[in-house]
Amino acid sequence: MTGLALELCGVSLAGPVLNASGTFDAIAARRAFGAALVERFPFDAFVTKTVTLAPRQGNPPPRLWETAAGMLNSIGLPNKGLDGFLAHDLPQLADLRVPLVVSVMGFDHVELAALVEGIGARPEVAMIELNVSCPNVETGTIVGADPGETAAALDHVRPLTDKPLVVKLTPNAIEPAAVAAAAQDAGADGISLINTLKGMALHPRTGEPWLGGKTGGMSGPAVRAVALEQVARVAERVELPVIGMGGICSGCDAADFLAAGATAVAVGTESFRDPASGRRISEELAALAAGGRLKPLAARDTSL
Amino acid sequence: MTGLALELCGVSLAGPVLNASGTFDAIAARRAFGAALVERFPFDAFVTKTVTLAPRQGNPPPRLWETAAGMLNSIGLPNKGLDGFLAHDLPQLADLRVPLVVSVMGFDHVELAALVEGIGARPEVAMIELNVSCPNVETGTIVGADPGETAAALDHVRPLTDKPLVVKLTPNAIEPAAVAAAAQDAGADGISLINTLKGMALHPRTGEPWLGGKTGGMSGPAVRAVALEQVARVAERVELPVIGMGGICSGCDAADFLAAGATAVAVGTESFRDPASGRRISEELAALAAGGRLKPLAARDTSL
Amino acid sequence: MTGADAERQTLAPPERRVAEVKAVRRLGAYDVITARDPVGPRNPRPGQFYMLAAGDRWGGGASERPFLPRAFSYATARPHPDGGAMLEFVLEDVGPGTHRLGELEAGDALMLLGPLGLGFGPAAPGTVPLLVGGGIGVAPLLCLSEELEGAARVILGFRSAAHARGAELFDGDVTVVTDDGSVGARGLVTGPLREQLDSDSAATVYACGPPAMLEAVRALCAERDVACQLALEAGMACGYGACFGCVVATAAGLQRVCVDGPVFAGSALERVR
Amino acid sequence: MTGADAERQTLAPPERRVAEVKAVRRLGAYDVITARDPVGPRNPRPGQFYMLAAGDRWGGGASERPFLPRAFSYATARPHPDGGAMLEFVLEDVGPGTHRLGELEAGDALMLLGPLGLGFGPAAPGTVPLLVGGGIGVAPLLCLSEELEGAARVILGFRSAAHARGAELFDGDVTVVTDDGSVGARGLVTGPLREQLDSDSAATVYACGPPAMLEAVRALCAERDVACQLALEAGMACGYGACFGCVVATAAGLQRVCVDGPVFAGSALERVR
Ligand SMILES: Cc1cc2nc3c(=O)[nH]c(=O)nc-3n(C[C@H](O)[C@H](O)[C@H](O)COP(=O)(O)OP(=O)(O)OC[C@H]3O[C@@H](n4cnc5c(N)ncnc54)[C@H](O)[C@@H]3O)c2cc1C
Ligand SMILES: Cc1cc2nc3c(=O)[nH]c(=O)nc-3n(C[C@H](O)[C@H](O)[C@H](O)COP(=O)(O)OP(=O)(O)OC[C@H]3O[C@@H](n4cnc5c(N)ncnc54)[C@H](O)[C@@H]3O)c2cc1C
Ligand SMILES: Cc1cc2nc3c(=O)[nH]c(=O)nc-3n(C[C@H](O)[C@H](O)[C@H](O)COP(=O)(O)O)c2cc1C
Ligand SMILES: Cc1cc2nc3c(=O)[nH]c(=O)nc-3n(C[C@H](O)[C@H](O)[C@H](O)COP(=O)(O)O)c2cc1C
Ligand code: FES
Ligand code: FES
Repeated sequence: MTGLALELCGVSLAGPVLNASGTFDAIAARRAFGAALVERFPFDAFVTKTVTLAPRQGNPPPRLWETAAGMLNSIGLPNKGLDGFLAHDLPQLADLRVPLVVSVMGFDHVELAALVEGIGARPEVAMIELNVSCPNVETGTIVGADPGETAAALDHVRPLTDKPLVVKLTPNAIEPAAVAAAAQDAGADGISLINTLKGMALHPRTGEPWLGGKTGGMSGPAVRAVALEQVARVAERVELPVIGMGGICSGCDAADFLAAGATAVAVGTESFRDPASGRRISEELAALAAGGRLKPLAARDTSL
Repeated sequence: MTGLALELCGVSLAGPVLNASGTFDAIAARRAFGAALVERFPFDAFVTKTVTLAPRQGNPPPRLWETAAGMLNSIGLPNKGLDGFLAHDLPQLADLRVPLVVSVMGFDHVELAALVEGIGARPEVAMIELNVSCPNVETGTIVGADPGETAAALDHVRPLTDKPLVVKLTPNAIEPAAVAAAAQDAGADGISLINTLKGMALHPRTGEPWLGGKTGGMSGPAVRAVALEQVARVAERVELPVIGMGGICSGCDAADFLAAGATAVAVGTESFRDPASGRRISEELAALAAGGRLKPLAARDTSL
Repeated sequence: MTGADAERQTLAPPERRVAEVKAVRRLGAYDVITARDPVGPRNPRPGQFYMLAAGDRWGGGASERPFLPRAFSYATARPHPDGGAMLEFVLEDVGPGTHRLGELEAGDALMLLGPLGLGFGPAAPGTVPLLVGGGIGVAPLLCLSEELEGAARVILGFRSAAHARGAELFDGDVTVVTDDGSVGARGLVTGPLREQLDSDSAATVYACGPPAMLEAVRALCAERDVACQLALEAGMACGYGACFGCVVATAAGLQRVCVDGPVFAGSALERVR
Repeated sequence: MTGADAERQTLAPPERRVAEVKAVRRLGAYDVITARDPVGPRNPRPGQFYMLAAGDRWGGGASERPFLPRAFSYATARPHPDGGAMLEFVLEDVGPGTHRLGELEAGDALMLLGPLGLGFGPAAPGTVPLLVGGGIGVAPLLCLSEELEGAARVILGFRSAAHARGAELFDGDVTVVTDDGSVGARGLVTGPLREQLDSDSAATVYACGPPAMLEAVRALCAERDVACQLALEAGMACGYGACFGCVVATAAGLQRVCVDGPVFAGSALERVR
C-alpha cells in the first residue's frame, strides 16, 4: 500500500505500478518463489503475456540480445491460446491479490472478437489490453500503426464486452497520438504505450541476424526518452487514462511518466534484473510523493 | 588510407567512414585544433550541418540531455542560411582534403530548389544530402515519413543538378524502406539513415520539458539496434548505395552496418566523446578487413 | 509444485539480494568466487543456478555491456552459522559479464537471485550415478558429487591443462581426459563413458558441458537405454520464467531452460544444439 | 585564427588522449585532481578548459550516466620536463560525472581533450586586473592569478566554510566573503567589488562563478563602464564546436560557449542566466 491508490478505467488499484505485458509470468514466478511471490507481489495489477486465439510456440531461439542499456527480444508471443489460457492459466492467476489485466492479440477481427468475448466473460478478469502491434493479414500494415485499422478493430469488439478495453500502442508509428485519438473515438477506455521499438542485431562471428526471429523489439532504459515523448504526446491528445512504460527503472523514471500525463506506469525489462523491481519503484514513488515531490508533478505542464 | 577505398554515388572516397551531418563542424574544429585537424582529418568525406535557405538561430538552450548510452538534442538547425554558407563556410571547407557533402533542408519545394541549385552550382561540392526530416508547411506531415512527399520533393529538384543526391531518411516513420524506394524511383543516387529518434526529457526539479525545443532527437549507442534494422530493411529494398549510421562507436559496429547492406557508414555522437573517433573506427575496420573478417561480411545474408 | 519438482528445487526469495564476496581465486582457466548469501536458502539443490551481477560497473560502461544479470550454477553451498549460506561459483571468462565478475574482490557486493530452476533428480532405481562434465560444466557436478559423498564415479573432459585444473575441485574417483592429451588420456568424455557403460550399464548419467558433448552423451545413453539427466545452458534475461527468452527444443515443444530446466531428462530432449 | 584569439587560445591536439592521474586530494567541498598530460601543450591559456572522462566506469553503469565527457577549466598547468604538462583541476561533485572523477585514484587513466575554447584576454590599457570568483568558479582564476604573479587583487565568494577552503589555493591579496559569514564578511562578492571599484575604477574585472553572480558583476561593471571578462558555463557534449549544444545569448545572437567562449566580454553579453 503506497498511499498512491487510484482508479484506472474504473478499476481500483492500490498503486500505479503495473507490470508490462510479457515481462512477468506470475505462474512461473510462483513456481520459482512460492507463496512469498503472492504475499509480496511486486505490482498493483497483473498484466498477462499476450494471449492469441490459437496456441503459439513462439520464435526459434536465440530470442534475446543485450544492447547498450537495453535488450532486443524476438519471443514471438508463445502462449497456450485462448482455450489453454482459460483452462490452465486463468484459474491460477485468480489467486493473485491484485486486479487481472489480460492482454490479447487477434490476427483478424474474428479472432479478436473470440478473444474479447471469451476473456470478457470471465469475472476474474478486471480489464482487457488489446495488443495491436500485429500485421493485418489482408493489408500487411501493422494495425496499431494506423488510426483507421485501430478504430475498425475497436468498433468490432467494443460491443462485445463491458470490461474496460485498454489499447496498447506500437511506437513504430509516425503518429501514436493519432492512433490513440482514433481508439478513444472508437470507445477505448485507456491507452498503454510504448511497446518495443523494432531493432536488429547480427551474430558477432557469422554476421547473420542473431535472433531466431531475425528482427526483434528493443526495450529497457535505452528507449525511455522515446517512450516519454510518445506518452506526453498521447496524454496531451486524449482524455483517456494512459499507462506509460518504456525503460522505467526507478521511482524518478516513473514520476517522469506521471508528470508527462500518464495515470499509471508499467515496468518491463527492469523486472528481469530483479523480480522485486516493481515494489522498489512503488516505494521510491511513494517516497517522492511523501516528500511532496509528486503532487506538483501531476500539475506539471508538459504540453509540447 | 585504410585500404577500403570505394566509389560512393560516383564519388571516390579513400574509405567508407563519413561524419554524420550536424555532428562535426570542420571550421570550428579547425579553430580548436589548427592545421593538424586538416592533416589528420578523421573522416573520408565531410558532411556539413544541414543548410537552410534563410539563416536560423536554432532552438533556445538547453539543447542537450544525456540519456542511457545516448543523448537527446534540440539544436534546431542553426546555420548561416544559403548565402552565408556559400559566402563564408564553403571557401573554408574547400581546404579540406576530402570530398564535401552538403546537407540541405527546404521547408517547401521552392526553398529546396534554391538550395539544390545554389549548392549544386559549386564545384567544391561533391554530393548533396537532402535532409527530409522536416514538416511540410502545408500538410504538416514530415516529408521523409511519407513516400509520396519524398518522391514529390525529389521530382522537383532532381532536374536541377547533376550532383549525386542522397536522401537522408527519418527513423520516425512506419516504413523507411517504402520511402527509400520512392526516393530511388524519383532519381535519388543514395540513401542515408538513420536520423535521430524523437524523444523527450523532463527537468529533474521542475518536471517541465528540459530541452528548449521541448522534444529532441535521440542518438548514440542506444539507437544502434534500431538503426541497424532500418538499414538492413532499406538496403534490401533498394539498389542504391546506403550510408548507414546510428550509434556507431567501433569498427565492429561499422562492420555490422556494412554487413547489413550499407556501402558506407557515418559517425555522429561518438565524435563528441573523441574528435578522432572516425579515424579510430576506420583503423578498426581496416584491421577487421585485413583479418579477412570484413569481406565475408559483405556477402552476409541479412535479408529479413 | 509437483512432488518430483520438490526434490529438484529449493525455492528462492522473490527478490534480488546483496551477497558479499569473500574470496575470488584463480584456478587454471577458471575463477572461483566465494560469496556469503545473507538470507538465501541453506540448501539449494545440485543443478540449480543463481542470477548474478556485480554491485557496480554492471549495466553499461563505455563497453556498454553487461546490462542483464548472468546465470551461474552454484558449485558448492555450505549453510552459514549466522544464517544464509556460503556459496561457491566457478566461472569461465567468455565475455563482459563473466569478465566483470572475475574482477570482483573480497568485500565487493554481488547481486544475487536464486536458487533457480529444477536441479538434478534421484538416480533411476537400481542404478549408480555417473557424473560426466565438460569444461565449465563441472560446476553443477561438484555439489552433486559432494551430495553423493564422492561415491559416484566422475568423468571430466577439458580443453587444456589449464582447464583441467577444474578437476582439482573434486575428490574421490575422477577420470580426466583432455582434447590435447596434456592431462589424462587424449579424447572426449564419451570414450571413458562408453567403457564404463560397457562394464556396467546399470547407471544414471548426470551430465553438464558444451552442447556437442551433451548431445554425444544423450545419443550414447539413448542407444543403450541408460537414463541420463542433462544440465543445459541458454542465454537468459531473467532466470525465473518471466521473459520466455531461454527456450530449448524438447519433446514437449520449446521449453524454458530457467524454469523447466536447466536439468532435463535426456529422453525429453531432441538433439542438443 | 585572429590575432586577438591567439593570445587567448593554445591549440589542442585533434584527438582525445590518456592522462595519468597523479593525485586526487580533498579540499573542503572540492576535489583537486592532478594529472600528467603526456603530449598536450605545456602552456594552455587561463580560462581554457579540457573535456574529461574517467578511463573506465564512464559511459553508463547501472546509474546509466555519465556517457559524454565533461568540461573543466584547468586550475594550474606546469610544463613537465619529459614533455606535456602536469595539470590540476578543481571539481565540485554535483552529479554522476563529477562524482566519478572525484573517485579517481593515483595511477588511474583520465581521458582528456584540450585545451579548448578562448581564455581570458589582456587587461584594458591603463587598468589593473581584478579577479572575482564564486564557488567552483575560482578554478580558472587560479592560473590567471599565477600568470599575473599574484599582483592582481582577488575577491572570492563561497557558500560555506567548507567551500571557502578553495581560497587556500591562492596566495597574495585575497578577500573572501561567504553566504553564511563563516569565513570573511557575510555577503556577496559584489560588496567588496563595489568598494574596490569605488576606490579605483581603472580596472579590468575577470570573473567566473554561478550565473547570478556573473550577472551581478556584469551589471555592476556595465553601470560603471568597467571592462569585464566573464567565464561562462553551459552543458556541453563535445567541447570543440561540433554539436552546437552549448549556446548562450550574446549581443551577436546565440553563440557556442565552447568555441566562442567560455570567456566573453561583459559588453558582448545580454543578461547572464
Ligand atoms: C543455467 C545456467 C548455468 C550456468 N552456469 C555457469 C557456470 O557455473 N559457470 C560459468 O562460467 N558459466 C555458466 N553459465 C554460462 C554463463 O551464464 C555465460 O557464460 C554468461 O552468461 C556469459 O556472459 P558474458 O557477458 O560473459 O558473455 P557474453 O558476451 O554474454 O557471451 C556469451 C554468449 O552470448 C553471445 N553474445 C555475444 N554478444 C551478445 C549480446 N549482445 N547479447 C546476447 N548474447 C550475446 C556470445 O556469442 C556467446 O555465445 C551458465 C548458464 C546457464 C544458463
Ligand atoms: C567551460 C566550463 C568549465 C567548467 N569548469 C569547471 C571546473 O573547473 N570545476 C567544476 O567542478 N565544474 C566545472 N564546470 C562544470 C562541469 O562541467 C559540470 O559541473 C559537470 O559537467 C557536471 O556533470 P555531472 O555529471 O557531475 O552533473 P550533471 O548531472 O550533468 O548535472 C549538471 C547539470 O546538468 C543538469 N542535468 C541533470 N541530468 C542531466 C542529463 N541527463 N542531461 C543533461 N543535463 C542534466 C543538472 O540539472 C545540472 O544543472 C565547467 C563547465 C564548463 C562549460
Ligand atoms: C521479453 C519481452 C516480451 C514482451 N512480450 C510482450 C507481449 O507479449 N505483449 C505486449 O504487449 N508487450 C510485450 N512486450 C513489451 C513490453 O510489454 C513493454 O511494452 C516494453 O518492453 C517496454 O517496456 P520496458 O522498457 O520497461 O521493458 C515484451 C517485452 C519484452 C522485453
Ligand atoms: C547534436 C546533433 C545534431 C545533429 N544535426 C543534424 C543535422 O543538422 N542534419 C541532419 O541530417 N542530421 C543531424 N543529426 C543527426 C545525425 O546526423 C545522425 O543521423 C544521428 O545522430 C545518428 O547517428 P549517431 O547515433 O552516430 O549520432 C544531428 C545529431 C546530433 C546528435
Ligand atoms: S531467462 Fe527469462 S524465461 Fe528463462
Ligand atoms: S559543446 Fe558541442 S558545440 Fe559546444
